[in-house]
Amino acid sequence: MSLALIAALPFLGALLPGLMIRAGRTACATATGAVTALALFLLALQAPAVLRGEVVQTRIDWLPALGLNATFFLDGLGLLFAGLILGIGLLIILYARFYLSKSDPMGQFYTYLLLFQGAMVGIVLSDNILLLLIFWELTSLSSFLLIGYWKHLPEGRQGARMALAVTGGGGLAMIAGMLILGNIVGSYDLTVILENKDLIQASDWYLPALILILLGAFTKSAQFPFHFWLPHAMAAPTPVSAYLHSATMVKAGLFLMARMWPVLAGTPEWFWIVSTAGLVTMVMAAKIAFFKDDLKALLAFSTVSHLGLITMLLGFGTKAAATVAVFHIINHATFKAALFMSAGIVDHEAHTRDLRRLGGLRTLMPITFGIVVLASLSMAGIPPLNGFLSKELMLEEAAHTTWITPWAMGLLATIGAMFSVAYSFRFLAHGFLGPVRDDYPHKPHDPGFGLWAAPGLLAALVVIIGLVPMATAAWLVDVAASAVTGEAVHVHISHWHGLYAPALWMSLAAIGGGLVMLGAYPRLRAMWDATPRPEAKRIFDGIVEPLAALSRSVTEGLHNGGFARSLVLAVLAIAGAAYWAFDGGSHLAGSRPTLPVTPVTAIVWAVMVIAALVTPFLHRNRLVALILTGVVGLLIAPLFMLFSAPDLALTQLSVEVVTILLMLLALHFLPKETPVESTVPRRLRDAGIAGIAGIGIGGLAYAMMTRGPAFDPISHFHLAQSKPGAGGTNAVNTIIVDFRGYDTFGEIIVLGIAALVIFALSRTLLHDATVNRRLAAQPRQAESGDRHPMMLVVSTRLLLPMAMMVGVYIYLRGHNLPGGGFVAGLVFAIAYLMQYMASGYDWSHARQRYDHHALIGWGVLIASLAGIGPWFLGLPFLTSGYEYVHLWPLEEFEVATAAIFDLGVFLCVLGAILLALASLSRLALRTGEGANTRAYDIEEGT
Amino acid sequence: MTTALALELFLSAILFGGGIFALVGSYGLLRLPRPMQRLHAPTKATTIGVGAALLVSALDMLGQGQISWQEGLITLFLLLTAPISALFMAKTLILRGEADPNLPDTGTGKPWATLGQERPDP
Amino acid sequence: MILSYALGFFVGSIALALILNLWRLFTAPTVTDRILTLDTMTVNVIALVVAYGIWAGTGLYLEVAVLFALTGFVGTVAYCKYLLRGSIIE
Amino acid sequence: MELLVAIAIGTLTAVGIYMTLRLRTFPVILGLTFLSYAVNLFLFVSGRLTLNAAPIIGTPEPYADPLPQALVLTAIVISFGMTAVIMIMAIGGYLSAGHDRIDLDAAEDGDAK
Amino acid sequence: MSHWIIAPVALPALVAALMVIGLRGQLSLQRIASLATILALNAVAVALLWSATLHGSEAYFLGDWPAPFGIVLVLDRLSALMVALLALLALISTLYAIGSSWDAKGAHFHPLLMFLLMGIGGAFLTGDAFNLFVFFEVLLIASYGLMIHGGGAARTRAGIQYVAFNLVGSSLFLFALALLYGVTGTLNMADLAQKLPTLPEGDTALLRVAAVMLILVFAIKGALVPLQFWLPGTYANSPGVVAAMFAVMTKIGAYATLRAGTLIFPESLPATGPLLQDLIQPAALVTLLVGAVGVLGANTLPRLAAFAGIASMGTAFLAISAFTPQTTAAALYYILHSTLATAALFLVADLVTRHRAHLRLTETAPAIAQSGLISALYMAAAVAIAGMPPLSGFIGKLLILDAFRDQAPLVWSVVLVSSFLMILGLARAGSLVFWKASALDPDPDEPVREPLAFAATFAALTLLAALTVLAGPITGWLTDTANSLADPAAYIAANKLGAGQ
Amino acid sequence: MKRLFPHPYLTLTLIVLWFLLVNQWKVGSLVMAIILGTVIPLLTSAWWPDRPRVKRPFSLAAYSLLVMWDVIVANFQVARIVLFTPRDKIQSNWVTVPLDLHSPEAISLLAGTITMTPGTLTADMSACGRALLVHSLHAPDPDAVRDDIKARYESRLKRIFE
Ligand code: NA
Ligand code: NA
Repeated sequence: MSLALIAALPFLGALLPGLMIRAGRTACATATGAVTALALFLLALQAPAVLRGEVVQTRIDWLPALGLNATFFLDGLGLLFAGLILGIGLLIILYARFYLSKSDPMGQFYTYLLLFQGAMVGIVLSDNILLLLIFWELTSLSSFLLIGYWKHLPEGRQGARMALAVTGGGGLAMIAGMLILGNIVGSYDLTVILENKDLIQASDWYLPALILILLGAFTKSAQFPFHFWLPHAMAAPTPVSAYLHSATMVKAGLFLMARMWPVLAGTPEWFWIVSTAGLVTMVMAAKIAFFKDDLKALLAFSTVSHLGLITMLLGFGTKAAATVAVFHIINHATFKAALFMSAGIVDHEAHTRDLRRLGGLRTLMPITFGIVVLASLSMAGIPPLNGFLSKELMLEEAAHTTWITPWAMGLLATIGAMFSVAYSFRFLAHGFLGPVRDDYPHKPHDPGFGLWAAPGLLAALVVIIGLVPMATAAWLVDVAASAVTGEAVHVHISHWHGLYAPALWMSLAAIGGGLVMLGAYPRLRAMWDATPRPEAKRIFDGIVEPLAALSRSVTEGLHNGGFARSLVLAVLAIAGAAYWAFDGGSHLAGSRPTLPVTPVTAIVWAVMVIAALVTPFLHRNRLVALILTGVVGLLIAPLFMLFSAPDLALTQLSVEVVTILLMLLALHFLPKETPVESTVPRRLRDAGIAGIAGIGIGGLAYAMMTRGPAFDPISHFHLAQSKPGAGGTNAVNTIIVDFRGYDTFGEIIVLGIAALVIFALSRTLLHDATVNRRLAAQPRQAESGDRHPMMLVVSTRLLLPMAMMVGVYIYLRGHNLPGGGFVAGLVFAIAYLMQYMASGYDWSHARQRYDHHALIGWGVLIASLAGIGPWFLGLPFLTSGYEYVHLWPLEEFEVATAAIFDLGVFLCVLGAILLALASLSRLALRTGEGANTRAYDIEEGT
Repeated sequence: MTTALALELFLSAILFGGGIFALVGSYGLLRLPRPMQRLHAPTKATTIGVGAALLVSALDMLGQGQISWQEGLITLFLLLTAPISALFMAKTLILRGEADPNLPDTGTGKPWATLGQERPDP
Repeated sequence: MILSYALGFFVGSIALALILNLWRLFTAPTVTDRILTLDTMTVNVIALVVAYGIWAGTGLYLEVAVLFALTGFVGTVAYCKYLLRGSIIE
Repeated sequence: MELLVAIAIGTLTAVGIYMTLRLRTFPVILGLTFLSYAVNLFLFVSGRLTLNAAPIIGTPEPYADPLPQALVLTAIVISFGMTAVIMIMAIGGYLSAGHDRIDLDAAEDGDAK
Repeated sequence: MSHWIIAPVALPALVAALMVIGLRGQLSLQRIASLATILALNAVAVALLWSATLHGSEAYFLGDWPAPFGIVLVLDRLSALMVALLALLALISTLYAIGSSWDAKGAHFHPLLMFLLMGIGGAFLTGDAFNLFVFFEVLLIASYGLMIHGGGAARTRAGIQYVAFNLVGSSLFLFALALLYGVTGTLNMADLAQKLPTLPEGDTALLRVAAVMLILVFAIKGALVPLQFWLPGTYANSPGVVAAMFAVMTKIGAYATLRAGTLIFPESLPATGPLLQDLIQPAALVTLLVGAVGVLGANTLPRLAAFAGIASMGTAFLAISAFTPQTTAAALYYILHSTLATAALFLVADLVTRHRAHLRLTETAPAIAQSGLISALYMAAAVAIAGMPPLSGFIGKLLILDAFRDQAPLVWSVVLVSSFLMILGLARAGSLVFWKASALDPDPDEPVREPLAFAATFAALTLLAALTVLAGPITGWLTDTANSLADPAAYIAANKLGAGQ
Repeated sequence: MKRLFPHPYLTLTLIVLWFLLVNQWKVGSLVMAIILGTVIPLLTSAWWPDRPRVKRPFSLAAYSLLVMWDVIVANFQVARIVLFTPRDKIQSNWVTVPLDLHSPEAISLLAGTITMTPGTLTADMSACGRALLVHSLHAPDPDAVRDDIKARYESRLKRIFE
């Protein structure tokens, strides 16, 4: 449990800074520090057990199905890293309290820092690689926030994005690698994986897994060729650089390589990839560091170089080299963090970090100078400081490693060390030695204790470890290295390995060479400046910006808002997929006898097909197109009728006429002509696409019609039960109001919604200034002076009641004969529309006693209540019943509750159509035009 | 000659005539040269064609002892509406200048309604 | 028997009429003519529907004829109103 | 007869698709209307073709399959509602943008607040 | 319990009707009614989940007609889950709509929302193929109204395309259903499942065409490439809160595909075999890439969110396409996650949109008000949608990757490369909108306006966190659900087919 | 009574119509017809504000028969013109028919009659409503057409309505 708590504490604590900042900056820092200290304390409680060689474990089931569990374990390696993270974290918190200015949002900073800290602790304590991945990505995210903390700096924003892109991307690769590993072993538990070296290394998937995992590690640890992001991350505040980019996050990659070392290392692939990457990184980054003027950039490349060194050591795959790697991790953390903080102090005090503008700080900032001397000499590998110890051991290992040739590794390592000496000395010499200047941007002096305490402590460690390594560090190296190698390690660290140790001479060569290089700096710098070299940021931008631009052009090119193209692709996809599916099945031509062609049908058919075919040729005159569409629609009705579907004919007809009215209303607002815009090839293409669709659908229709259904259709039940079960002889109607009344319920709601949408949009349009301007500016055609011809008005007075009568008749007989609430509603609606057309909207509407909205609402309500009613009898929604009633003196008649539902249908349809067309006609009332107050315009009776 | 045969012959004659009229109506649409003239043909001839069919439909049931009355309704409806359709088409022709242009005077001092000004609302 | 021949003749006439209508629909010199043609077609189709009802010996299709009449009328008036006033419901 | 109907359905589909591929809202809407005619017929013929067999119980058998007829009824109504909605949207689009092109330009994207 | 199955349909319909009759123009009463209904829906959803977990599949025979002759609703674990997701999202969206006053920008927002809920709920619950079409239409037409809510040239014009494309989709749906009925003579999904194994050999080609057409309809809803073109314009131009609600609408495509692929056209069906998988999987992979590329290349924040939505649909369809219990469980988890995540992203995008001069990501705009709060929400939503830890997207991604270990090289690389592109795109956009903007124009400390809108957004993200923390029990439940989908016997049995013979 | 039956003739017409529709002579149908005949005019009376006076309802029936006969005759005449009159020999003419009628119902009826009968068609009305514009398909003498209309139809309608 306590391991989980250690990992969780920083996350829980991340809530504190935001709250505590109200109590002041010190309180905020104290709270943050307390959280870290508590975690460190808890870790320390576990340390004795680990030092005894035990492995402390905590397991909380989280997602057992996937094998992702909150499983933690603490061994030597974990202890080392967790200690570093929390320990240095504590120092950074202290340092940051004094480093951040008053204008910086400190609460945010500490929150991000604690999130990061938690993620790092999580990585090093995870006993589950999926859990580890989670923490891994969390470090990328939290570091993104930390690097971009100073969001006003463009470098900060870009650096943050670059870091996220590289480390996040590597993390994604690592996900794949880890999953492969888990699949090979059959478990995502690290402890299980670590026991399966042979299984893993024998697997075909070993190399892919290795490469993917190393991608994660290399990106995080800024190994060549992914080293370029780290210097750009230096735009972050110095505490961030010191913490993330020297002590912790960049070491996560190393940690991972160390962690996986027992199962991944020891193969030629591992050796070649890891040690080569490390070696190249070490040498190249050291060289670059030498020429950097920005203190933090110099330190950043130096960090890259040292990480390369450690990577290289891990790559050797030997127990001894791994042990040295562990030792150097400790040492590097101490001197590099101290140096970063010192650089921050210089920046803080002198307001510059540029080596060209510094120099002579030795006397102005003696304390800082002292710290820098110790740390930079350690970095240079000068005895007896701790950096010397591990570098010596490294050179020894390098000298005994064959890489291409027996001596190449040793030589390159020495060259790397030489550069390392050179930049360390340059840091010291160009920054602190030399004459005192009078042109610092700000007069520097030593900072207060709060700011130098942390680097001071680290510098002390540099010395102490350097002097008495066996007493101070060896135990930690032992447990950690044992954990890495899986074998008991008892390291022996000494300052003197004898005259025959190659490392001695390599070391001397490095120091000598470094001094010479520092002396020759101006000339070397001139050569360096003269050499063209790729700039990381430009390369990164050169990849990412074109990628983004490409994405943009692909995306916008693909989704360019063109409707026709999207439709063409859809049609082709559908046709292609359908053909492919058809081709993959077997098809027997149908054997159902076909109907003879009857003359009436043939005529209707021919007229309809011809009218349809002509439409594309005549469609530019929109009224003509509409008339032709109307012809086709009207002729479908008799087709339905001829093929035994009178109900459909009724519905089709009444819907068609309302549609025509609607389209005419719409055409009033729209242009009357469609301009010629498409080219002939395009029209041919469209015709081709249309042809494909037509042939496909026609073919399917033919194939379907010429065969019988494979199984007894369910409609046999409907036919059989229409009369006895649903009490109606019109099977279509009983399906609509009873068997499948629920469909109808949905359908009337669709219609109701349509009307509401039309109402809402037309109201929005009427409130829109642009729309009103355009409406007022609509060109007016020559218009008849007779708005409401008297004859129409008079005939409507008769037609309206007549049509209503017909509507009621159709409604009542629907259950038994063609008709029903739907058609009745349409007939009523058409009758009302006739009235509206005859006498105009205002005159007619003023005399309307009920509201269209209410009609829709009542329709839905009545239909719903017809559905809900049966609940009270314990029956399901929409259950209907019917009864034959005999009331003297009337003949026996049938009362069906389905009629109530049908009434709802009727009302909803009526309301919907009236509301829709009324909304459209409201829009047509031009601004400034008075309402008509008479039924007709003729001056009657004069 | 039985009553049934007489009825059948009668109905056949009506249908025959109705067919002719319907055809004449549609033919007139093509043959007559001026738009206003064309308006005459279908409004009358075609209507009579339908009327014939409706009459036959109504009487056809007579042989089975009952008369269907719904046809009467349709006929009534057609008679009620055909003049209004014709009026509207004529008005359209007049407004668009497609009718013969030399309209006579109304004799009332006011223009024809279609060509007049909108009557302002009070 | 005779009636069915008569019916055949009737249907044939309507068919011919409809084809003439179609021809007119495409070649009409004015849009008003197209409306007139449409109106004529509607009436012709009503005749066809009624004839089919006679042939089928059922009154089931009369409502279709009623609705056709209503539809044709409202459609014609609406098209004309559109040409006369622009807005069909003012 | 089946062949004729199949041809009609195919023709309506093709005309519908062709019109839907035009560049202005009005022809597109007409195209969608044609498409819905085709769909309704297609759905209707899934009950196969029958002559003089309206599914009214009590009239002489056989009866046409009533289910597809009921389904087509639903489909007709729904497509009417949809047509009405897209029509008002076409009007709204024209009145607020000043043109009735159906394609969107990248530039105008997202100006709506 | 049984009548409660209809409640997700009947309740909103009834309330919408009452609103239209009695509460027109009374926004505050409408808000109260909406919230009360949605809270009730949440309660019903919990009850349905509970019932489905305890009792398994249950059918509701509408009109008391036996299946397959009447229409049935079928409550099973999957439909209960989807209804619950819908109810939750509705709550969040409604709170946001009220908090941001989106609902005051035009008429009938609340009735349309109610109808939308009715439509989606009905689509999830129905056991009848044609009824699925009807409820698709209900939800679509309500969505049309909501999409153009508030008006404006771009929105309305985008709406036209949305409607037009979906009308083509509806046509396709009907073609497919007609073919299905024409070949089999039935519409009940369980009945289809029962009958299809004995389909005569000579009919299989037509059935396969019907199956493919049906799946492509769902693919349109789910924005699967190459049927995704409608989505960016639609979502980017929708009111943010509506776009958030749309997050569940795309999932209907996924749901229906899953239902069809497990119940009606399982791989064991000789006629179709691996047809669905072969069709969907390549498309899903391309969809994922197209979405991810779009996230990187989007030129406005709402468009970015739209492409993120496309990518999430690609992932969901990918997971669905294998139709194994393990992948299905992963798909379900991912659907839960991505619905909430996409919704959250749209809400954040809307928070930005409504506080900003312009939306282009190609140039900087002045800082937005309350940017600190909004940027934190954006960060969380971006983390969620990109599938980064600690939010549930990462777990969803892991589940899917793990489930696809057999097809690792292709599937994994597409998923991971897409994640990478999305991370790049989201970081880029966030940096531009929040960091760069406030660098130009640092935002003053100001009190939180529209607290309800923020709370709603925060709630979505909190749910994602809950989804993460409770991943174990949830995936356990989902695995049981996936297993029950893989063996639809209980679903079919609930329909009591043949009881009416 | 007037409030319950705003248009008694309409009520009667509707009752007859209902029987035309239902095609059966049952008590139930009559009850229904009476209900609808009462309710529908009430629903629609707002759009028919003034009640037309019909002085001689039986003359109206006689008038209807006359018109029907004329319609049939008209069709033969039109058919002859369409089929057999050479296109350039068709002498179409406009005719102005000044009105003596005042009731809108009566005027409309006259206009309808003109359209349905021999070779004439009501094309418009004067803005004041005092004259009809009639188009005659083949009328060498327009004045005769006008006089015929006035004598044969308008005078009868005048007697019926005014
Ligand atoms: Na019916
Ligand atoms: Na029932």
